[in-house]
Amino acid sequence: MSTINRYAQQISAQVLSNKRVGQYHQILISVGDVVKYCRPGNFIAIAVGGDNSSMVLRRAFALSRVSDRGEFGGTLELIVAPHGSGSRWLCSQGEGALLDVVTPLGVAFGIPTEPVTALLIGGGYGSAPLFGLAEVLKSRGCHVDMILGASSSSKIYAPLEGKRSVNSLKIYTEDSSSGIPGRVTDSLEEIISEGAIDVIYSCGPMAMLSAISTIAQSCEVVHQCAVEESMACGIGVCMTCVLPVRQDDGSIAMKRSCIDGPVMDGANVAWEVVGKIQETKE
Amino acid sequence: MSTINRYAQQISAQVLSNKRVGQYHQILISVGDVVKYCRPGNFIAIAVGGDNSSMVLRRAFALSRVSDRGEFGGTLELIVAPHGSGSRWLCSQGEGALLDVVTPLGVAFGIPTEPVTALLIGGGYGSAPLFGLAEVLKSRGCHVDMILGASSSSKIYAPLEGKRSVNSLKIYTEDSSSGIPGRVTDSLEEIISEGAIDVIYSCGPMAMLSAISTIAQSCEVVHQCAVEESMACGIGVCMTCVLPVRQDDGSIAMKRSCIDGPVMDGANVAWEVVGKIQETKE
Amino acid sequence: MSIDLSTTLGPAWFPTPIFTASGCASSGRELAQFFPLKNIGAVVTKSIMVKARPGRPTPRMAETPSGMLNSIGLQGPGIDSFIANDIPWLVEQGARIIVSIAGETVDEYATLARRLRSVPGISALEVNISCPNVENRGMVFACDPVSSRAVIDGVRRIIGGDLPIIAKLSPDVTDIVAIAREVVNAGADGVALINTLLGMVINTETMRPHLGGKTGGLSGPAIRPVAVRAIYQVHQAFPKVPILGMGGVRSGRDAFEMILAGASGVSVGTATFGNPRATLDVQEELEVILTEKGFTTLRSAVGFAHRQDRQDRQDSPEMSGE
Amino acid sequence: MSIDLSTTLGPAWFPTPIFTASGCASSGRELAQFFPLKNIGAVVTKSIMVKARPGRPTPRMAETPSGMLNSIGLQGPGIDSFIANDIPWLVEQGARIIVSIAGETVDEYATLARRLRSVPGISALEVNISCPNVENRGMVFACDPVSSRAVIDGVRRIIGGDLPIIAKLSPDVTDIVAIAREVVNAGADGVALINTLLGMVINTETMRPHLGGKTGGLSGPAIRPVAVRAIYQVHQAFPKVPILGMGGVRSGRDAFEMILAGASGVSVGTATFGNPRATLDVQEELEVILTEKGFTTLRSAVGFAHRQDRQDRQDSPEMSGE
Ligand SMILES: Cc1cc2nc3c(=O)[nH]c(=O)nc-3n(C[C@H](O)[C@H](O)[C@H](O)COP(=O)(O)OP(=O)(O)OC[C@H]3O[C@@H](n4cnc5c(N)ncnc54)[C@H](O)[C@@H]3O)c2cc1C
Ligand SMILES: Cc1cc2nc3c(=O)[nH]c(=O)nc-3n(C[C@H](O)[C@H](O)[C@H](O)COP(=O)(O)OP(=O)(O)OC[C@H]3O[C@@H](n4cnc5c(N)ncnc54)[C@H](O)[C@@H]3O)c2cc1C
Ligand SMILES: Cc1cc2nc3c(=O)[nH]c(=O)nc-3n(C[C@H](O)[C@H](O)[C@H](O)COP(=O)(O)O)c2cc1C
Ligand SMILES: Cc1cc2nc3c(=O)[nH]c(=O)nc-3n(C[C@H](O)[C@H](O)[C@H](O)COP(=O)(O)O)c2cc1C
Ligand code: FES
Ligand code: FES
Repeated sequence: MSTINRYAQQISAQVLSNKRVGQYHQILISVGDVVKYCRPGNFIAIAVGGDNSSMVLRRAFALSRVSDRGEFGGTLELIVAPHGSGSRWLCSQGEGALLDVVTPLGVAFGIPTEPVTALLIGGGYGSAPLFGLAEVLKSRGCHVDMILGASSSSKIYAPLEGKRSVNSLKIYTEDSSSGIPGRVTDSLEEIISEGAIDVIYSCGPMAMLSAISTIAQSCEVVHQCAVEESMACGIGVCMTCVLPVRQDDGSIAMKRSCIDGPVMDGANVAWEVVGKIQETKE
Repeated sequence: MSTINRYAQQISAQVLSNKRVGQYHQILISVGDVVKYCRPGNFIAIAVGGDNSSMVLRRAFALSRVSDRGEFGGTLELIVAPHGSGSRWLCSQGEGALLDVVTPLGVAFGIPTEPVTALLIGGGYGSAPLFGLAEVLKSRGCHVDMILGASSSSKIYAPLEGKRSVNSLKIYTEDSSSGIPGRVTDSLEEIISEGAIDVIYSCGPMAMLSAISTIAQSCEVVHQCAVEESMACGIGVCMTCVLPVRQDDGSIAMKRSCIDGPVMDGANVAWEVVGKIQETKE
Repeated sequence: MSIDLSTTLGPAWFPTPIFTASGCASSGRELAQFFPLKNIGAVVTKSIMVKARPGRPTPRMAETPSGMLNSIGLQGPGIDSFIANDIPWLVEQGARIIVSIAGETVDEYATLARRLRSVPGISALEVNISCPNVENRGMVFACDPVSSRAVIDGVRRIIGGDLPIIAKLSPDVTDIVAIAREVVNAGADGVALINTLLGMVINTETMRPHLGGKTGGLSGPAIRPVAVRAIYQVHQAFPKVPILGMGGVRSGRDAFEMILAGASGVSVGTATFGNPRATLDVQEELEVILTEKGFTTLRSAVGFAHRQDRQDRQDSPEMSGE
Repeated sequence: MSIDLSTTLGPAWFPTPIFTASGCASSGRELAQFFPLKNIGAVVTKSIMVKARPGRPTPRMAETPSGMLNSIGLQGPGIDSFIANDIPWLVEQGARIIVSIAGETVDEYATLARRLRSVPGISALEVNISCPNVENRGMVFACDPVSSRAVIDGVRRIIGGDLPIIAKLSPDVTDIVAIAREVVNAGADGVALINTLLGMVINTETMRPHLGGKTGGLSGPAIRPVAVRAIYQVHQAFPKVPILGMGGVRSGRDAFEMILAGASGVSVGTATFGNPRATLDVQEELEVILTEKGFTTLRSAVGFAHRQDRQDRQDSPEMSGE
C-alpha cells in the first residue's frame, strides 16, 4: 500500500480540447511530467464546479489514453458521460479552462511479462481505459481482441485510432442499433475458447463485471476488472468505496476500490454481496 | 407598496461588455424591454456563481446608466467593485455570459417637477447611479453639480461621458492622490450655501450618508440618499435589510431598505441607531 | 396532465402541496408581484405576535455555504394590524392562508388563537414554537416536551375543532420524535418540520459574531439532509400524522424527496430569496416528476420511501452518523 | 514569521493547532503521500473499536449541497492490529498522534483505554461518544448526559492522569453545554466539537433512502455555522476547557473563525476529500491570517470573539433562530 499513489500529484491541468463523441465528451488535458507515472487502469480525480462550487467532492475518471509526446508535452485523454451535475460541469469546460486534478491514482492493470492473448471487454464509457491498455499490450507483443457493449450505438465509444490498436473488435448493442444485438456476455464462453484467451481485462458497469467474472471463472481465465464504486476521497482515507473481497483464508474483507483497486482480480470480488454485506468474519 | 416592484421581472441578461475602470468593473448588460421601467436609484439583483453555486443569495447593484437605444436594445450599465466572492464572480464574467437578474427593484430617486439646483454626492462606487440621475435631471432643466469622494484616486468612478452631464464636478480623495485632499463633507456647508442648492442626492457608504444628512438638515436642504444594507431577498419578503426610520408620530419603525428604499429621505433615517436599535415604540 | 396534486393537513384541503415558508414570504403582498398567490397551495405568513415588534439589530443575515443565517427577531406589526390589513388582502387574492403564530408565553399563544379563531378565510394555524419561552429560563418552547405540549394544548382548547393546528418544531433537539409525540397528543393535527438550526458566523474582519443578534437560524439547501431525516423519522413513528416539510427545498426534486420521506405538504423558504418565483417553479417541477414516476395522485407518493422499508426492518433508521 | 502557533489540549502540547479529523485521514498512511505528517499539529486516527468491524453496506456516501453524508459504520481493523501496525508507523513518521476510540458499551471504552495507556507515542485520546449505546436502547452515548458521563468516567479511571482525554460530542442534542458539563465533570481534559449531524438523502430515482445504512452523518462547509455556534456556547460556559473545533473547515479563514469562537485546536475532515493537502493548506493560511491580524501567539486569538462581548452581555447569545 505504501507505494500506491506514490506518484500522485495535485496539479492544475489545462483543457486542450473537448469534443462530443456520441453521448460522450472526449476531453484532452495537459498534465506535464506526471504523465510519466500514468498507466492504463489508473484514474484521475477532478474538482468540479469552480471556486464557489457547492460540490465538495472530486469526481473520478479513468485515464483513457496517456501520451508524453506531441506539442503539448504530457497529455491525458478522458471520456466523460454527462451524467449528473459534476460530469455535466466538466463537459461544459472549453479549451483553455483550468482543472484542479489529482493523478495518477489507484492500482493500474497488470501487464503480463510474456506475450499473451488478451480479451478486452468494455461497457459504455468503460471502453475508455481499454484503448490505452491495448496499445501497451500490443507493444509487449500481445494479441488483443476487444468487445464493446452498450444499450445503444451512441453509447459505444470506439474511436478510429483506437480500433487500429486491436486485432479484432466486436460491438454489441441491446437495441440492435449497431453491431451484434445483445450483450457482451452473450457468446463470451465461445469467444474465450475459440480465441484461446489467456487473460480478460474489463471495465464497465458492476453488473457486467460480475457476469464476466462468473464466465471467466468457469473457463478458468484470469480476469482483471476495473470496478466503479462511488468515492468520496479517491485516496484511501474515507472508506466509502469499499467492496467485499475474498481473502486467502476464505473470509471477506471490505476493500477500498480507490486504493486496493480500481483494478481488482474478478475472481476475488464477492459479487453476490456487493452493497449488501453487513457482517463478515475478518 | 403595492406599486413597488410592479414592473420587476426575472430575466436572462447577456453581458455585452466588461471593462476594468480603476478598481471597478463597468459591466454592460442587455435586458430588453424591461429597461423602460428602470429609473436612477432602482437596483438589480443578480444570481452569482453559476448552476452549482454555494451562494444562495442574489447580489444587489445600483443601475448606473439605463439606455433603450443603440444596437442592443435595452441595456443597463453596472459599476461593480470586486469585493467578496459574489462580486468577484460577476467581475469575471466575460462578453456573452448570461446572467440571471431581477430588475427594476426598489424606490427610485424622486425627480423634481420644477427645474432646481441639485447637488449629487457619491462615495466610491456610489457614484454609479448618479451619472444616470444627472442625465435625467439635466433633461428636466436642472442645474447639476457633483462631488465624488473616495479613499484613493483609483476608487473614484467618473467616466468621461458622465462628466459631460454635470455642470461642475469636484473630486476628493483622502490620500490626496487626485482632486482635493479630504472628504466630500469637508466644505459641504459652503458648497450648499454658495451654490444655492435646493436638493442633495447621495449614494455611498452609510457613514458618508449620515454625515451628509446632518449637514443637509442644518442647512435645511432636502436630502435623498440611496442606502446600502445587506439584503437577503431584495424584494421585501425577508426583513433582513431594515433601517430605523423616524415616523410622523416621532416613533421609530424598522423599514426595509429594499422596498421602502434604497432611496430614502435622509432626514428621516435615525442614523445614530442604525445597527443598534433593539426597542422602539411603534 | 390530470394528476391530482391536492393534499390535506388534518381537515384542511389544499389544491397543491407547495406552500411558502413562514418568514420567507412576509404576508404575501410582495411576492404577488411575481406570481398569483392563488396558484400555489397556500401562503404561510410570517409568524405574528400579539404586539408589534421591531426585531433584532442589524446585520440580520449572513450567507453561509449553500445556506444563510437569519436573525430577524420576529419583526412584525402585531396581531391587530395583521388581521385588519393582511388577511383581507390575501382573501381578496383568492389565496389559501396558513397563519403562523408565535409567543413568549403560553398565554400569548392562546391570545393569538382567540383573536384568530373567528377570522374568516384562514385554512390552518401554524404554531411556531421555536421561540424562547420567557417563563422557562428562556428555553425555546420546541426544545422542551413539556412547554411544547403546553402551548399546543392551550391553542387547541381555544380553537376547538374548527381550525387545524400544525405545530412547527425545531431540529435542535435530541429526539424530535419525542417532541412530535407530545404535540400530537396535545391535539396538533400535524407537524411542520423543520425550523432553522441554531448557528453562528464570526466576521473574521471585526473578529466578532457577524449578526447583531449573535446567533441566527441556519436555512437553505445546506440543511436539507437534516430536514429529510426528521421527516422520515416522524413519519415512521406516526404514519398517520400529516407533515408539512421544509428546509432547503429549491426544486421539484427536493420537494419530491420530502414527499417520499413522508411530507404531505412542502414549504419553500430561503429559495425564494434566490428566485422570487421559486414556490411556483417547485410546484410545476414536482408535477412533472410525479407524472414521470407514474403517480396519478400526490397522496400515493407520500411516505413512499418507507413502503419497501417495511420488509427490511432489521436495519434500524435510528442510527447515528460516525 | 516568528508567530508561535503552538497549542495545548490539557497537558498535551502541539506545535500547531491544525489536526486531521477522525475518520477523514484513515490511520495517516495514505495522506503521507501528499505531505509529511510531522508538519501538521497531529494526526487524529479513525475511531478504533475493540474488534475488527466490516462497517455498513454501500452506498456509504451521498454528496449534499456544500456537504456530504457518510455512513461508514466504523469499519476498522480492531485495536490489536491498530496498535501493532498503525501506531508504530506513525511514530516512525514523527507525527503527533491522537487516537480516537469508540465502543458500544461503557466497558468497551474502558478496554480500549486499558490497551492504549501504555503504548508509547500517543499524545491524547479522543473519545468518540457518538456511537449507539447498545446497553441503553441504542441511544447515542453523546445524546445522553448520563451515558456520556459514564464513558468518560470509565476511561479516566483507567488512564489516570497520564493521557489527556478529549470527549467528542454530537451536535444532535438539545443542550450541548449540558453534555459538555457532564464530560468535564467526569474528568475530560477537553471537548471535540462537533461530530456530524444526523441526516438522510432519498434517492429520487429508486425512491428509497440512498445510503445502505439509511441515515448518515452530515459534514462539510454546510455545517460550519452549527459548529461555530457550539464552540462559542461551550467556550462561553467553560472558558478554561480546551476545545478541538471541527465541522466544515476548508481554509485558514475557517480555522481562524473557530479559534476566535474558542477553539484551541482545529481538525480538518471532509475538506481533505476535495483537497488531499487541505490540512497543511489550512495551517499555512492560518499562519498568514494570524500574522496579518497582529497576533504573535495562537493562544492570544483563542476565544477572541468573546472578549469584546463581556462588555455587552445584555444581549444573550443563547438566542434561537426564527
Ligand atoms: C474509478 C472510477 C472511474 C470512472 N471513470 C469514468 C469515466 O472514465 N468516464 C465517466 O464518464 N465516468 C467515470 N466514472 C464515473 C464518474 O466519476 C461519475 O459519472 C461521476 O462521478 C458522476 O458525477 P456527477 O457529478 O455527474 O453525478 P452526481 O450524481 O451529481 O454525483 C453525485 C455523487 O455520486 C457519485 N457518483 C455518481 N455516479 C457515479 C458513478 N457512476 N460512479 C461513481 N460515483 C458516482 C459522484 O462521484 C458524486 O460524488 C468513474 C468513477 C470511478 C469511481
Ligand atoms: C441597494 C444596493 C446597491 C448596491 N450597488 C452596488 C454597486 O452599484 N456596485 C457595487 O460594487 N456594489 C453594490 N452594492 C453592494 C454589493 O451588493 C456588494 O458588494 C455585494 O453584495 C458583495 O457581495 P460579495 O459576494 O462580493 O461579498 P461577500 O462578502 O461574499 O457577500 C456576502 C453577503 O454579504 C452581502 N454584502 C456584502 N457586502 C455588502 C455590501 N457592501 N452591501 C450590501 N450587502 C453586502 C452580500 O450581498 C452577500 O449576501 C449594492 C448593495 C445594495 C444593497
Ligand atoms: C429570513 C427568515 C425568516 C424566517 N422567519 C420565520 C418565522 O417568522 N416563523 C417561522 O416559523 N419560521 C421562520 N423561518 C424559518 C422558515 O420558515 C423555514 O422553516 C426554514 O427557513 C427552513 O426552510 P428553508 O430552508 O426553505 O428556508 C424563517 C426563515 C428565514 C430564512
Ligand atoms: C467519511 C467520514 C468518516 C468519519 N469517521 C469518524 C470517526 O470514525 N470517528 C469520529 O469521531 N468522527 C468521524 N467523522 C466525523 C469527523 O471527524 C468530523 O467530526 C466531521 O466530519 C465534521 O468535520 P468536517 O466537516 O471537517 O468533516 C467522520 C466523518 C466523515 C466525513
Ligand atoms: S474513496 Fe475514500 S477510501 Fe476510497
Ligand atoms: S432584503 Fe429582504 S426584505 Fe429587504
